[in-house]
Amino acid sequence: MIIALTVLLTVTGFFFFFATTIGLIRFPDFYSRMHAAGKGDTLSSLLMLLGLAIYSLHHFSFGNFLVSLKIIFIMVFIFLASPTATHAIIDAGFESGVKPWTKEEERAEE
Amino acid sequence: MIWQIDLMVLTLIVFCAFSAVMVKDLLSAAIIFGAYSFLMCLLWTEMGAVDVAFTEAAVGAGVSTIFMIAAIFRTSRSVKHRSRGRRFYKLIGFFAAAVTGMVLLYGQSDFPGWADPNSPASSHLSPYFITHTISDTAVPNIVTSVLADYRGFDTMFETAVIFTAGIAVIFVLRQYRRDQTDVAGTDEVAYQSPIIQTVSRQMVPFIQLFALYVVAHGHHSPGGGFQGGVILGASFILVGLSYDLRSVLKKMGEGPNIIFGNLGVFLYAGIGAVCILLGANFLDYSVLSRILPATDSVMARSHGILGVEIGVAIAVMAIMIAIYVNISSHGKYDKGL
Amino acid sequence: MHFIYMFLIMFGFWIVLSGKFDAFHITLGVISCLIVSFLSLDLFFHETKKKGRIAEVVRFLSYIPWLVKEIVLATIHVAFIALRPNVKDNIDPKVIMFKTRLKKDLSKVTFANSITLTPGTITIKVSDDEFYVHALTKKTAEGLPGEMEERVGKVFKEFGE
Amino acid sequence: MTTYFIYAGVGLCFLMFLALYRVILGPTAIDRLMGVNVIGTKTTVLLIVIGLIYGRVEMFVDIAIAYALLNFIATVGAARYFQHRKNLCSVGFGLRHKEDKGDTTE
Repeated sequence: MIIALTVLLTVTGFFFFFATTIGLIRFPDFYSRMHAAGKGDTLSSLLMLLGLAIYSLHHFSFGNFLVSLKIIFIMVFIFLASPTATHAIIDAGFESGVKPWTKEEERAEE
Repeated sequence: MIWQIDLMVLTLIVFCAFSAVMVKDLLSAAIIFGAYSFLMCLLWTEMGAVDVAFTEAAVGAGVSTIFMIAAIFRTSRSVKHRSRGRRFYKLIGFFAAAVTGMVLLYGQSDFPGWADPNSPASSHLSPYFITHTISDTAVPNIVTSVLADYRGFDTMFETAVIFTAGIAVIFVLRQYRRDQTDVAGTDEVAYQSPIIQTVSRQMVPFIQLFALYVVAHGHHSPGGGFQGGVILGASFILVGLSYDLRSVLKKMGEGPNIIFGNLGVFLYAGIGAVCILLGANFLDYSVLSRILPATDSVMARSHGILGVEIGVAIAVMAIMIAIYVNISSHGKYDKGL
Repeated sequence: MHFIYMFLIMFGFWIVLSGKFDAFHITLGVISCLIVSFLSLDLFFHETKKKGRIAEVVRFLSYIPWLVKEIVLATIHVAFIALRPNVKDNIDPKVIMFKTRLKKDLSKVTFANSITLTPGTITIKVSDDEFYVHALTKKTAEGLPGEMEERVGKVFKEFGE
Repeated sequence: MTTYFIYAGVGLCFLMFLALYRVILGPTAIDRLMGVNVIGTKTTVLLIVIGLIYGRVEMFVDIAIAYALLNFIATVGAARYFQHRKNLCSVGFGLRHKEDKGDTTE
């Protein structure tokens, strides 16, 4: 049961990691890449860490329970820090004047 | 060792190292070097060298990246590009590097294999450490007991080296002006983002407590004085990054900071000196059981290690803050990164 | 009073980290928590505030499930766009600006980070009450500020009541 | 289960290769920063995966925490640079761009 849950969560997380990393490569400009990087990372690392936290409860003991709690602390931290880091990077890009890619410009170039 | 992951990470590291050297923009090089440190930490972890990995994570990935960025911020971002007349020197440099590399590779063949059980290190020294650590010092983490007890003299001078580095940075960069106090500079612009300020404000206490945990539990888990001190310094650096330099200096002014740096080294050497006063060798903590209440000589060594680790942590923290403040403000203590 | 709160929070965190309950380690923990509370009290409790903090935390926790649902949708949204054959046809990014009614820093931060985590939008900049948001498609751009601002406002009791 | 985790670790490394594409080829410094941040989160997960493979998670989880904390600090530090130096100085490899304009401010 626990193993099934772990596999399910990690595989889902891995799939999202994969999809958003593909997005990181394929998206046309800095801002839209940031969408892939910021959102994908948050959910997928949360899912994978949750799966691993559940797995470490596999052989239940107090020590393992604390390990799970620590992993959950990392999750809380990533939940707070990841959107903030995303914001910091995209703000830096905005401040330094990266032009956002828009459909209109694309058409104008054609 | 897991060879699949080992291979992948090693390839990644080589890619990172090459691109960090190749790229012309220094800021990009610093950022890529951050990725290099991340991966290096992963490699150490995967080889089982947990304490080294911890140091790499704390120093390489976090603080040194910021130091480099601060240095680039205060100097220049691009390499001076000279197109002509350099080819000859480059050729010489390449030749020298190639020869050195070849000599190193040749010398490497005399080393024992990775984790070779018959090598001198693992047939004489390591078994002693592994079998005697618990009975000698009651410290489960062998790395800590080796660092702070068996080779305590070595670590003391490592701390002194870091201290010297901090003093050197202060000597070279610090500019004193007559009309200026410690907390000067009114034109400081804080980070223009309430989001980053609020989030890092909430995080700083947890980072500090985690750092103290790392120092206090160096006996049982990876970590210790160096790592804890760096993380503690990094928490102050985060305050400086998300607010401004003044809020760092309000918490840890220039004077107290230098005093703390001295105090750390003094604590380390002082514990050693107390051992001499009690009639034993320098840094032989077991004799401390005479002045510490309710401890036998084994526990005295354990507590001695803890005291030394605290000294290292204080010194490293103070030096990290001093280096950051001096580099990022050009030694003027007015405007940070 | 704040000092005691902070000490208790820090000590709880220490217990989770440490996992050792002998007198020696507990003493170390108490000393460490005192040091941290002394160092960073002004950072942790920035806005001197009256009561109602606990109720606020409870309301914030009840806000999280909705946020998690939004995060899942957001990731599926991004993943869907990234994996489809032609990326540039599916997106139409633009930067929009709107004014928020939220006043407090904390609620603005929650709102901004929620925007970052929900489908197709990222907060670029927050200055006073102006939010600059990068939206991946036209549809997501139209949804702002909308429902989320209401919810965040409810959590932090922004709109009177 | 160990085999499964090894495959998960290898998969994460493979994803790091994809992110490394962004880190190495840029095109701007800030794209690289984004790539490094992505690699950082993957590494945090991978550290715990390695811990589970070795069966000693309680040791590795501390490193993972330190890692997550310092990844955030480094990202904020690098992003802070652009608050004052506003040009991105778009340069690629020395191999591809023969002439670099360089930083002109200050």
